Amino acid sequence: MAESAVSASHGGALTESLTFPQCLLAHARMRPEAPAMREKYLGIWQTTTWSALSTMVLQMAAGLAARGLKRGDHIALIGDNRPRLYASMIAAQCLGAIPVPMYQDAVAAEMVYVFRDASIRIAVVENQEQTDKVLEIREQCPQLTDIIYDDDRGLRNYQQSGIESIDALLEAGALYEQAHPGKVRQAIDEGGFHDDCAMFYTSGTTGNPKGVVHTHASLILPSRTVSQQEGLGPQDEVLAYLPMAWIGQNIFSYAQWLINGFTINMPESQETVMIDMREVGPTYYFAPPRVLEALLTTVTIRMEDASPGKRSLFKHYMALAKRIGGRILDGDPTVSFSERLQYQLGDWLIYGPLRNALGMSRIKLAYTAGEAIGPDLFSFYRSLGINLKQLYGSTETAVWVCVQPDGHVRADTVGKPVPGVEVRIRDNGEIVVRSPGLLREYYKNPQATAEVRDAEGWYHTGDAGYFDQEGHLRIIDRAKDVGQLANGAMFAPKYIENKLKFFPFIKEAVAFGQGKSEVCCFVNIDFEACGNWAERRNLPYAGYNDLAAKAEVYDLIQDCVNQTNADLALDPKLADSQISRFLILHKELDPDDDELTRTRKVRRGFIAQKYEVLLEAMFSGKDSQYVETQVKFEDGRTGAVSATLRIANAKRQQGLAKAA
Amino acid sequence: MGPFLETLIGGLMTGMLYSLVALGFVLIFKASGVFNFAQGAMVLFAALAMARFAEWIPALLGIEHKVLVNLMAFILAMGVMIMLAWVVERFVLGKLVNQEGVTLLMATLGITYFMDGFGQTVFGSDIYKIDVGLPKEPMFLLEDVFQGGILVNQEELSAAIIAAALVALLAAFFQYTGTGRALRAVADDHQAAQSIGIPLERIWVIVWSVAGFVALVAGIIWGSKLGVQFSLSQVALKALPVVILGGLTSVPGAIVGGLIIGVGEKLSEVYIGPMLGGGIEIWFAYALALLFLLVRPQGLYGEKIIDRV
Amino acid sequence: MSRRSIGEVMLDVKNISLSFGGVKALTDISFNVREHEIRAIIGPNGAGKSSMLNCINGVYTPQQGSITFRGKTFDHMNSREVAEMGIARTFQNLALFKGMNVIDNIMSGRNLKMKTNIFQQALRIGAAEREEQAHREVVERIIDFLEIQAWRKTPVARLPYGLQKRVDLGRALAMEPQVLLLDEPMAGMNIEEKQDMCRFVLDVNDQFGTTIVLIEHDMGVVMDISDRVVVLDYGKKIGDGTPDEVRSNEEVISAYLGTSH
Amino acid sequence: MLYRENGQFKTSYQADQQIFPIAQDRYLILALIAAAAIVVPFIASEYVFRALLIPFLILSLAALGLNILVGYCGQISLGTGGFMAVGAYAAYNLLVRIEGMPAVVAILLGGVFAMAFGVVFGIPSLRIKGLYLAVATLAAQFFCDWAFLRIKWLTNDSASGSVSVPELMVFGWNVDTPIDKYLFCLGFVVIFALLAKNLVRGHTGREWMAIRDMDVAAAVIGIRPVYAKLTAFAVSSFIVGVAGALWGFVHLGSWEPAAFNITRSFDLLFMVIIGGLGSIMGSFFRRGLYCDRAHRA
Repeated sequence: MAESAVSASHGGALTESLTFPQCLLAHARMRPEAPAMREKYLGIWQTTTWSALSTMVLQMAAGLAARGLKRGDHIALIGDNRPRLYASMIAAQCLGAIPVPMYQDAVAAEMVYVFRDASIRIAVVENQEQTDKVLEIREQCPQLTDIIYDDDRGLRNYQQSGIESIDALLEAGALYEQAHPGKVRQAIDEGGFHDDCAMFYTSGTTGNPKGVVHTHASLILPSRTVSQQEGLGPQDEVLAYLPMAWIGQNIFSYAQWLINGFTINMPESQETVMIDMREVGPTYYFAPPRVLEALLTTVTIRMEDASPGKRSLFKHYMALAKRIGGRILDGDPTVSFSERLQYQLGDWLIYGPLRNALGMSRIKLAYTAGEAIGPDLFSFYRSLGINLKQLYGSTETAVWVCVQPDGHVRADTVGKPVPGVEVRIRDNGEIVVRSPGLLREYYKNPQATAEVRDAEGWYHTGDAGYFDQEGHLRIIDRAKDVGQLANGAMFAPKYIENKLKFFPFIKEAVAFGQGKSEVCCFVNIDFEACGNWAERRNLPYAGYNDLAAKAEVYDLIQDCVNQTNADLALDPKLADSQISRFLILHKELDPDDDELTRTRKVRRGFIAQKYEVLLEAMFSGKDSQYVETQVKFEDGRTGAVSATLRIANAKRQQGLAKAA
Repeated sequence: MGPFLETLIGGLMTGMLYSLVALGFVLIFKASGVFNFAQGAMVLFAALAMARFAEWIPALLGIEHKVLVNLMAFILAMGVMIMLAWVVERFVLGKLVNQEGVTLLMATLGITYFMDGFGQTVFGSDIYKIDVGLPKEPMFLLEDVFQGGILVNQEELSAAIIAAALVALLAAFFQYTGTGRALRAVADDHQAAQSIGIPLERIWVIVWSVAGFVALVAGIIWGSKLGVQFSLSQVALKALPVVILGGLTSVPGAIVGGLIIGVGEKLSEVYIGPMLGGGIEIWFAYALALLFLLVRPQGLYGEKIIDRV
Repeated sequence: MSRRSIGEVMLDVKNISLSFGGVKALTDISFNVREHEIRAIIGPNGAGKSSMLNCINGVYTPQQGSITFRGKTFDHMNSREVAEMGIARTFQNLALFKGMNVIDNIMSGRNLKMKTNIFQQALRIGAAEREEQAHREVVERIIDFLEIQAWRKTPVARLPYGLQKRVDLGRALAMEPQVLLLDEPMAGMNIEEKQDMCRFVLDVNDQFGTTIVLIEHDMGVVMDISDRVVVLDYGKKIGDGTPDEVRSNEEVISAYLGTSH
Repeated sequence: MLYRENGQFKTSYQADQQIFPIAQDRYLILALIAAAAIVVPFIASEYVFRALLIPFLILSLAALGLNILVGYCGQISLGTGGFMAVGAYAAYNLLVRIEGMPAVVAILLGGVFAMAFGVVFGIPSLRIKGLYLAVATLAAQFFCDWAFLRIKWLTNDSASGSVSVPELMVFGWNVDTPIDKYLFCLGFVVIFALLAKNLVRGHTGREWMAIRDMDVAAAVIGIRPVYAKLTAFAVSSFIVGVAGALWGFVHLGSWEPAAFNITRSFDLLFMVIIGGLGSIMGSFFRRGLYCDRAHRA
């Protein structure tokens, strides 16, 4: 009985130590006709079964072999989530080659480094756009022999050598298979659980990106543990919509996919993600806070346009949900029956339709991570009855370090260590991790590897944090960023920035104060939110920098800053690092200008030198400053924007520590 | 020969009345793009008002002088029609500016139902008489040309003359007065007219009042002929083919169309009717108009339609 | 990127004159279109460009002149025949079917190719259903090609102008035309939209070898993408040739300096 | 309210193109029909059937027919009453003149006659547009009023065109009680609604809408206005004719031309336009019975 129960919960999920290709074959054997992936193409969800997938993969692997791909070679994957790109990833692993997924929005110049560093042999790309980029850098990358594209639109007339479509590759594969029957299978069997299986480049906040090498084991083991803990299984549906180059995407819709044998669904295009999400209704979902933010914004905007009746109904029930929704989800017994009744009613009237509109009706488990998430934002989703949880991890740890256990979910912690993962806090407050999921090494960079992993195999996350009384881990900031003010008081810029970013009107914030007597910060307003705010007050504005310069907006932001200071004042450690002055930047911080990483983390150092004039002005107490900056446009051209920025003062609270 | 001329003249005379009603349509359509189905109801309504006032005034004020009574009744009735025009503009058309033709048409249908109901509740639904002293006894023309001469109904004749006069008046009003010019401006392009400061609302009230006036006169004439009763509202339906025949937007079209239909109807009734068991004039007018439209889809004087793409 | 090879003359317009009640719209216009080429008709607004297209696909009937398509000569065209011969077109001021969504608009372009009778459709079993599905797939390929997947079920009236233009193009493409007449495909668009539209036009011409006749009133975009250009002004032809020839043509220059745009 | 599209993804065009792609809608409409067929007969009183439900059903059938013409093909018609009359009288004649003519067949053939009549009076629509057409269609109305009053042959020589039908036998089922009549009409409405819906979502329907929305563009993509408009008139007046026959046979039993006079035409046009403008009644029709364009969006 117990056994049958288990197999019912996650029957078909694999527990043996298999490599990814072996997992694929296992699923194809056990459940050949079950759907492995769906792609919305030509208006309907085209399904690929496990058996079909494995056939494709084997043939593709043969094709790659025919193109001379050998064990240990590196192969680049560039493009959106597409079935045949996923297939090519497994195919490469069949041969023991190492796939290196890359961000499709990276410009050619950024790619060169990775191509050279990883000495890429073959690039499998999505479409013409990517092909053109790779062609651009080809002569700089001597090892690159083949470019293989999925969608042939506009590529038919490309004469250059070494370019072919995946279809051509598959044909080549068929021939190769005839010539060397069983070669691929053999390669798969030879593949070892602890062999390297993938490489992810971390967009390091400073210096060149580093290639993080993971083995089948390191990607599979922790993912499997969590899958079992969370009861994931073949019945689950996942929407694969985040960049393949990001480790999270690889864990949630590749590693766990091949472990549990659930179905991954690929959206039609970037614009249709919302629509497709609504159709698919995933049961297991990951979204970084910024995506959840965007969703919430669309909802609130839509509600503002709704009829007064609707709006008040919405307000009423959202208030109710805020009060008890989260507690009901946590199984809190103290919620009264009548409250539950009201909540049920609300579920019919508001929450249900809302979940449907968000495409979250069927969600059993949802994670968010990457950056700290705003408490309001977080509780909004939980109050709707969506089991959204936080987790903590990084590329180097194959994500899984801490996960919030069901029933113990807090907005300001990242939960408890995953079984099999050891977490310690060093005296300087840095978090160190020992886990089967740790990276094997930084590619061709032993020194960097040594820096992050000490003799006993502890990985130094570089994050500062502490365990609270319930044993939940709290993250403060990057350890190295946790600095000191002139008076020696603790200064955690990221922590402050996040607090600021929790306000809907603030998109980005950068705090400075290391070694200074006070804290100052740059602010990027959220154009959409502030824009709406302005329109509701019918306050005319020409564009971003015009809006950003408005006195009203400054006041608006000032309130936010003052509130943040109030919060900080409550925490004796941080009371001193309240913000004394701030300014609103005239341009949005942008990855294309290297001010943000591709994952939209602020590059504080870079920004500090780029806007040196502004910093000096702020700390020297000026109340305005002229600045001129270079910007890069979408089409690659560069231009200059200039403005005279106002610098405003913020209200500092009397810290409790001092009061006491 | 005699009977033919008789029918012809008869036809021309009824035709004149059609023209009158048709003019009501054209005015409103030109000015507000509304195809006013309520025109017939307006005729009935006006006639009812006229008839009843003519009864009430003596009863209430004890005035007996017939001309005076009719005059007062006429003025009162006209007042009612103006009120009506204002109400229509205020509560119906004002709300439906720039709607599709069909919607507006439906709106006027609504107005029709309203006026039929309202009119009959206020003024009663029996058959009433209107006597404005139109000469009743027949007269004979050209007795020396054919023996027996041509019998002409004096009532119809005078009616026709009044109608003709009125038509001429309106045509002139439309062509030469400032309001008329404003009307045409509005007809050509609402926005433009508005932008040069022509007050749409006022224009519409005026137009509907004029239409009301036309309806009143028509109502009196038909009423004193057939008696004021529900069937009066059917008059409008007879004027419809006139309008499309003449072209929805053309004043001369309405006039000529009216005459054509009037004559065609009478002649057909006399010469074709018997073969088909009579009573054909209710649809013959339409058939006539339809055939004509097949040749000239935009009607006699309507503007030619060119598809721009 | 290698462009397809230009072939024989397929469409030949001879001495077309058209007037509306005395107003001359076109006077003795002649030009020809070669297979697979991109042929532009440019001219200031009101130069009679749209009227020219309207003559070609039978919306207007010219008073004089003849049009020869693939060896068949007509003194006036019949819209239906034109469509059957494989000449499709888009419209300057969007002529989409406002009451329908994107799919249905493009589907309507498949009309000529749909054969089931009214009774089969009423029952919607067998043939009718299969037909609908088959054509739906074609339509979806077009939607994919024009990158409007996100709006496939939106009523076209709710789409922004730029997208409506794409749907209009889609409807024309659905006819699998040999010649595609584009009436100011880039009018009223911002730069990105124009670039997109150019890309689509080139891709159509490139992938399906469709011959393209397009009208524009501003020279800029057109000159880059078209093989040969006809210039009209006040219903008269004032220039014809490659973009460079036309650019250096005195009359054209004066005509353009004369008009502001 | 309990609307949940999440997880209802379509893996085939057939599934995507069905009338109600969302399961909840499907169940709802089926439930409605079931309720109408099973529950209503038990709760409604005889009076309700006679005075409300039966006329309601028949008129909505007529409205459905008219909507094809007005709503989908954009041709205004004020002759609906006339078309109904043709349907009714044709069916009547077939029934009384032809020995052993089954009622249902008579009713349907009545529709066929109305169709022919409709096509003839639709011909002007090829030249005439909009309001001109609206008025032109009145010709049909008045012609009918006159014909059934004056041409004795059409009414089997009955005085002033008033006729009555013997009780209604449908393949052995004697449709005489109000419930029978109600179910009989319901059957017609449901079936015709389905067929009509299929038509308007097929390419004929698209032709009609194309003509309605932008006739020049329609012509340019090879749609023949003649064909589109006349098919619209044909289908529309067929349904209207059937409705007319039902009105006479089932609702009235015995009637005279006045039963189909111009007011009927106006009322029906009202129903359709109001429906178009989205009143409760109208929207119910549009959602439940007509093809709801908004729904496809």
